[in-house]
Amino acid sequence: MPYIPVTDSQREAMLRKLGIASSDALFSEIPGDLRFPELAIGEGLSETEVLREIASLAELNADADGFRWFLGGGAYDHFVPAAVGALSSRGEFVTAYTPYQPEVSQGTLQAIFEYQSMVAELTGMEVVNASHYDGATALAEAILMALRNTEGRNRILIPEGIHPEYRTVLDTYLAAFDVTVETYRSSPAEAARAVQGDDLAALISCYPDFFGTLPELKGAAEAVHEKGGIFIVHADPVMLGLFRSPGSWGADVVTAEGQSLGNDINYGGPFLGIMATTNALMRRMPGRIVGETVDVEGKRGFVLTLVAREQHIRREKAVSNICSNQGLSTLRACIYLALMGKQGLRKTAELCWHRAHYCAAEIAKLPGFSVAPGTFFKEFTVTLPCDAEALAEKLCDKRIVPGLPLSRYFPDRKNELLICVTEKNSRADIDELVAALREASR
Amino acid sequence: MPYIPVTDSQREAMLRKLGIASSDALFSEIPGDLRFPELAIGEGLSETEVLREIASLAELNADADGFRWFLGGGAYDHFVPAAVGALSSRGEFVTAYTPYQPEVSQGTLQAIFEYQSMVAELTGMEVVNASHYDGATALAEAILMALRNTEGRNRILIPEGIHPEYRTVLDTYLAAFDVTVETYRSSPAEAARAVQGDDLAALISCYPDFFGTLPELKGAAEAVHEKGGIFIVHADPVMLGLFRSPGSWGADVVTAEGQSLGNDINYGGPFLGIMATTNALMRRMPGRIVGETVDVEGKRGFVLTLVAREQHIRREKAVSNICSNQGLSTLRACIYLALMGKQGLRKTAELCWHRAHYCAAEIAKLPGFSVAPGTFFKEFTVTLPCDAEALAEKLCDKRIVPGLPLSRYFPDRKNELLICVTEKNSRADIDELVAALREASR
Amino acid sequence: TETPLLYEMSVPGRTGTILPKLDVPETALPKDLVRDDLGLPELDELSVVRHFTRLSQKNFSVDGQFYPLGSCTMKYNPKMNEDAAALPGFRRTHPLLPETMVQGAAGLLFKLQEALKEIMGYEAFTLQPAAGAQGELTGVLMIRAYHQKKGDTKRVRMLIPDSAHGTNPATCTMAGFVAETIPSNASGAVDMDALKAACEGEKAETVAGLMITNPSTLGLFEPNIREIIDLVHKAGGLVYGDGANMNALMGIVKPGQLGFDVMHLNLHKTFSTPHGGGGPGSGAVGAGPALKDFLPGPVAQREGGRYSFMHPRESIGRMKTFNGNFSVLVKTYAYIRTLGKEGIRRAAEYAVLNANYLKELVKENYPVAYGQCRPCMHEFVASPDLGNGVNTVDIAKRLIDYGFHPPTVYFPLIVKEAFMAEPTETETPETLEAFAAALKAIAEEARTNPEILKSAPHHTPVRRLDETAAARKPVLRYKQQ
Amino acid sequence: TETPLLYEMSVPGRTGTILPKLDVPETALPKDLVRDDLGLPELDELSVVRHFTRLSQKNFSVDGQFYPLGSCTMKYNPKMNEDAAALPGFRRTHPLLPETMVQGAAGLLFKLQEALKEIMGYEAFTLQPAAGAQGELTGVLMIRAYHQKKGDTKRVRMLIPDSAHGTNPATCTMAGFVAETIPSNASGAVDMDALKAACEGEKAETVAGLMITNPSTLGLFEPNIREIIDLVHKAGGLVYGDGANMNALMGIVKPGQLGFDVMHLNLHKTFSTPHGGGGPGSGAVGAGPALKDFLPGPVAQREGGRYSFMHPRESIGRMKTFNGNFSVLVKTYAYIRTLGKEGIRRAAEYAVLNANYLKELVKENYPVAYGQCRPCMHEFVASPDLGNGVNTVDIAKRLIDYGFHPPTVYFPLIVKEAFMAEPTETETPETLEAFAAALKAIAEEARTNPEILKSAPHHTPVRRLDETAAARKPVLRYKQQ
Repeated sequence: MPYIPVTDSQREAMLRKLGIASSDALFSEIPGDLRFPELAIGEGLSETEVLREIASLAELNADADGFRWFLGGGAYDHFVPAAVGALSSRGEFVTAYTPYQPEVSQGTLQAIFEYQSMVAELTGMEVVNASHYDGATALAEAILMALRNTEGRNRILIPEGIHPEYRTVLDTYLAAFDVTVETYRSSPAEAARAVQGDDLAALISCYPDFFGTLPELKGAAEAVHEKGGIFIVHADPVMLGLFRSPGSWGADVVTAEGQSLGNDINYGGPFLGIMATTNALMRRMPGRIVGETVDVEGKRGFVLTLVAREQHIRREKAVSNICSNQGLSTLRACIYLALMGKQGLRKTAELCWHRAHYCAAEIAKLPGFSVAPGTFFKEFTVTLPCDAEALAEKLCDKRIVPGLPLSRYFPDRKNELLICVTEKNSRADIDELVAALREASR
Repeated sequence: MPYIPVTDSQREAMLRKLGIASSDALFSEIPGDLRFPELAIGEGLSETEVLREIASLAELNADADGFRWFLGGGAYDHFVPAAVGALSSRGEFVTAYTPYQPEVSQGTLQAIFEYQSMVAELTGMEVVNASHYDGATALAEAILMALRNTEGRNRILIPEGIHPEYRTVLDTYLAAFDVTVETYRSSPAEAARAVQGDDLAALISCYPDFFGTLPELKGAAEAVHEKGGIFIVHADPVMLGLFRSPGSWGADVVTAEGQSLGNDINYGGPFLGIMATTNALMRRMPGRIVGETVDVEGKRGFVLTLVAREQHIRREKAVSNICSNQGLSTLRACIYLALMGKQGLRKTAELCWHRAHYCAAEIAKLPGFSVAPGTFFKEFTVTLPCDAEALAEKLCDKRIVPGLPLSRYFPDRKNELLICVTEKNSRADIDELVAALREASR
Repeated sequence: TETPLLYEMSVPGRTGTILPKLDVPETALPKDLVRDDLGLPELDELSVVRHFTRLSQKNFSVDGQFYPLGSCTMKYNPKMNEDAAALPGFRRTHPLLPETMVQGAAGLLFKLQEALKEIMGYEAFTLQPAAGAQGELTGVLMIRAYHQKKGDTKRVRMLIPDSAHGTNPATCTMAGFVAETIPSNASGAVDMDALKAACEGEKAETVAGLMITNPSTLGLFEPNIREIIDLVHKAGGLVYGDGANMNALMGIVKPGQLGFDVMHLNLHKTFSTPHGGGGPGSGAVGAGPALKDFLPGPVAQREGGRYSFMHPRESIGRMKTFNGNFSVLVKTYAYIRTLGKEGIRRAAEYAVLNANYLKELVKENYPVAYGQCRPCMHEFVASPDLGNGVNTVDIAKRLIDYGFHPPTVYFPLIVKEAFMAEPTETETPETLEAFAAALKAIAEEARTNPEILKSAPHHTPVRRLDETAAARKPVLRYKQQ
Repeated sequence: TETPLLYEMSVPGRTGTILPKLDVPETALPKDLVRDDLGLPELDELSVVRHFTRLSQKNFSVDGQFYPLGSCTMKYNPKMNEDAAALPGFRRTHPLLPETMVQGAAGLLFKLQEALKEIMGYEAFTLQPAAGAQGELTGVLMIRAYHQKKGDTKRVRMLIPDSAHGTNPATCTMAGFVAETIPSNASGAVDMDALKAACEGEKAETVAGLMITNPSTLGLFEPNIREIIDLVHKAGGLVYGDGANMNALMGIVKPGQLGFDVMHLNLHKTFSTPHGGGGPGSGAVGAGPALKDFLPGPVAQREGGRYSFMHPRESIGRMKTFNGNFSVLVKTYAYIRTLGKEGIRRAAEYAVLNANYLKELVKENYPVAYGQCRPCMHEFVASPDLGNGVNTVDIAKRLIDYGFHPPTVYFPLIVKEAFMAEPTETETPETLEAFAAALKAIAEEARTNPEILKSAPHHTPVRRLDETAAARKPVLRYKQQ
């Protein structure tokens, strides 16, 4: 029997020790009419057969290695150094659990502490937790945190350009709360200033937004704080290798989708929800946190800390119900940031910037094509002279995934394509894309 | 600079410490006219670029996952449990070296000791070394061992059905020795009995031979020993899960190609040369050997032993110049045998046997096809009603690799195909092969 | 020995990656947006490899040690499943591709939904929730939406037995309900009188539902489960099942048939995907007739041989972006295909057998607090009192010296000095016996040398750590001096 | 703690694999051929995983420790190269497929041959030899074939400096030559008078050739190398270069241009493929005009954009089956592409810089025996005398307590208490300094507490092992009682 080491004779000996004739006796309390149902899920298969079946499914999917790839939209094909996979796949990391026993979990604990340290630098914040499920849930929890911190205030301002799936997640998370969620189109500062009354709980800014556009953050924090709200910035962590940190813009809470930091796209998950905040809000923050301490001999060590916020102590009064973290995704991000370092992440961001802008400039030269205005980092919206979905399909046949047709989320925006260029797209790739766009749009 | 951690300022400090202005000074003894040549090998590339280039090469190759696969001929597609790769790829195994310092190499040493133990059982022999480069070089070294052990005797009998590449390797290895290599077609016992004179050094038997055929081993050892020679059996190690061990047939030395035991085909290498022998010949055996001992506290531990045979002690009097082993391939075989165990290896061999015989029986029913007579295990020779190479080409286009056209080695055997069936070929695969053979031969 | 922090090894000018050269014309950077304060460490690749190799060796893990952490189901994580999830067609494919380009991924999700429906007895499943706690939130939000849809807004009371995981009340709060604790009786089961009092008469109309774990966190099957569910249903409430302990029951009974309206699974526990030091997991949720239309989307479906995604009619929305923790789901699917119908049942059977065997081996010194005469399910909760001031924490720390990961301790809260051991079906009797022998030796040490327990562990990279100081003056990141 | 042997954990009836069911009609087995004595152990998958995980943790390795094993070039093995070699198109392809189906593999071999030819200054390369020792045998068999072809059968003397690796004389014997030792002079170089005596006059016509390592095993560049080669050539012999130490010279000088007729490379050393606990490596061999036609086949070639294989005209045959240790060759190719022309040179440069720096740091207590005033190449050989009866073995064992793998000891034989350290270019100055500090502390311990050195190591899974007993009464396998 797969993965069961108890042999038949051992089983007999165990049953004798327990004084029962059959293991069925262990289940006597289960309603007899429902006990031991037949399961219509087929017989067990061998390793070869299972892997062959699953490999045949995997082959039906397009993967980034087989295409010139310009698809982003919240899940990005950044370079993942091979060492990330080699190290994060070590059994001691993969098959451990939450570090409840710190003496035998220093590997996991120190890695999280280092992750917290590096992400604090990256975001320009003081405190980082050990991660959320993904960027969207991190942002949702940041809003809940703001609501807790600004008791009685219930207005949330969200930019119009937020990722549509994020918006749905926020609505789901906020369903049980008495809040007013408003969308704004202006700059964050103007939106905050326009708030009437004293009910602003939080204003969110996306840095950049779903369409790739960067907001004007100058004055935003001041304006939000003036209205008594919390300023939440959701950022692209790779961009922060080059662009000013949300902390430097006065953010109270920073969230981010950390998939880009050393994690594969994985058809959408697991991802990595980054959350960082200020010392002032530290004890309001949900999620696991690792702290430094010393052992009985005075040796440095790491432990889960500030657990008084958490559900296993506070139960219904906990700041959140979250009780795990994306441990392996966090570890991958940690290894990634360690390998990249100061120079590498900057260079990565520079490559994204220059290549994306080269690509946009070349596309803008094509007859009938126009690039959306505004500052962008690696992703930008293009209006085509034709239907984006149809064009994308044509290009996919030529092994180019040209981007995301906006009609995926906005049925009326048929001629728009969201194009993402990363450090993995060479000039030759870009030139191929541009040529293919030209040809397909004729 | 890739993989060089010395920064420019550290380099300066180091040069200062050495009292030199430039590292060029370290190379002053090298003839100036030849120093620092320009290398026409191109600029260094990034990780992304290199992997992309190499992946594009890999994609030009056919691999066993994409085909119904019946190709063997000395390199076999047996099932490799995923745990073999997961464990053998651990950095502590991969990036260690020869266990010269046993106190910090017990992982490698114990694994080799366990390999020796299991291979001893598998082959039915007493002593196993820590491996040779591949089956062919193991066999070559076994012959050299026989020559050393039977000083003055110089006749080597080799079966006609030996793998053609093995034959070439033997000839290369024996080039410098005064030996007579003879080929025999009869049973090994008859061949030994037919030897005139007292110069027989060794008789080799292949169990099975290149064409898949099993020899009659009854009486062989006795006949060889009667003539004063050493009886060497080269065996298929997977077959030994089911078939009598060479030891039980009286072999003095057993060699085998261990690739089938948990190692990938790897386009032909690395493979694993297995060698086992009797206690009597132990100190004549080349190669690394691990032995059990105790430490100063009486605790069990493992060390490289019997080193007095080896080149770093004996220099020109060593039994061989071999000074490494196929460490990782050995480890993979060790993990494979541990996972398979007594039941698994037997079941694997049974699957090979039954499926191969089913396949042969079905092919024998095809008009114009005939299967070579004789007992076989997993590989058998088929005579086709058409050119084998042309037929194989047709089937490859249908994603079936039907086997090895014998013309690869024997230009005049144009209509013969060597077909290999393993536990990885399902009945459906076999039925597909048979149907395709029928159709293609029409 | 201490492993320095990455920052402590950093040397200006180093980098651990090799990036491409810039091959396009430069575009001017917006100067006012560019930072010059990126305080990341600077290391070479080998130093990073060595660092994390060494860190890894400081962990206990299932691959290295027996890890009987109660309620966590630390069973063996098959290596073949890792290979399956690492296939480029899964690892490198994108959730926003057109459905025609991801038929394999969508198909796998569909097949997995079908298998889980069958195993659990539900009409529909979502694979989206990323963890057990998120699965709980999903289930409870669905209950909320159900009552909302009926205009039944008075139903704000969520009943929760006192043995529940802390996530249950916390989730309840996040979903806008008020948690109301139902006590356990002397045998560790739900106190039926208390439950009746909470569900009947006037109180009935404010009952939103019940969150219950079965087997309970005491490792006991809830003997009155059908009655309990009936009571809640009669009050107009719905029952959420916390599936954390399904490793005792898969293939043994279908929770949907027992009457649970909605239930989450911890795929990383029951279906053997690795825990990853805390995640990622997956908290797939199944629902019966009352709630299936409320599941978050997207849900995979098959129409005429093609796979696509749909959003249920009354969907609560979505719990996260895209399609759940997909690579965890691939591992789950591989596991189910490998075990098959017989294997699924056997896994539960042997998990329960192993737990009962271990419970029997240690009962002299480590008696269970509740249900002494009943079989336990996949785990048991002992309440040891070894004397000489030895606490459960001391036993736990001393087990480390013997080479074992300690069980879960001090949970559930209703058991004094709780010691909750879950051996799982993937461990050998020899391992259980060695563990029991260590526990016996520890009981002996408690008599003869309690100090060795109080000061344990002795051979770990660090010894007992000052958790109070850590919380009082939090140091949560490295700071350059 | 001791890790039991697999056999000691075996329980009848267990298996660690899940195999397919038989799906074809059975064929009767030949009863007299079937065995019933297969004595393999019986274990479940988790037990096997745990066993090898634990064993691995008992190893020092480059990924875990500084490993300055002289002459072994234990440099960092880039992880990306492992990914390259693991691609299914390489790992799962077969050497007997038609060339049209393996153009990628053949192309890679061709490109690698070209790169190595360029780096080494040769006209042709074979990638077939599986290890350095096999590369040596290849080269010496080629020399043999060369003389044979010319009918020059009297040439049986192979000259070998006394500092050579033991493989050189052993190889010489395997190729049917008689090894003749050439002594070193006081500065560690080849004694030119002795060489002349061996090559000139009557003796000239029996000279088959010279096997020489440069830099020598003393870590010194052979200052008279051109003169040496000339002497041998003038005698009618050929010169074989042992390329074990090419990490000092790649990109610095091309051995082919120095006049070596044939040379092997240890790709697992110089080109950074991992050593795997002893292998597999690769001993690729390059040849100049005299010997290129004698290389073993097959050699990859390009004709009109297609890749194929050929056997050189005077080929000695083949050294092993198929095409060499292909997956090692993939890693080598990835390494060369990553470094490029500048990187190749820099690697050698920094390897030499690091070695000189370390030599300088430790010279007080660990002076080199030869060439004190000359720069060393990629390694140096010290001859420590710390007093109080402390031997090099004690220093080595004590280094383990400090967390370092010891250097190579007691080789070369011509240096008393030899201590041969090769730091490689992939280590940081901080690591070298920490290593030097440990050596300094050890020198101090030798004065104050020699016993701690004699009894080292102290914190390893096992302590000093009785190697004499192991060899006297060999226990080479587990035997069931």
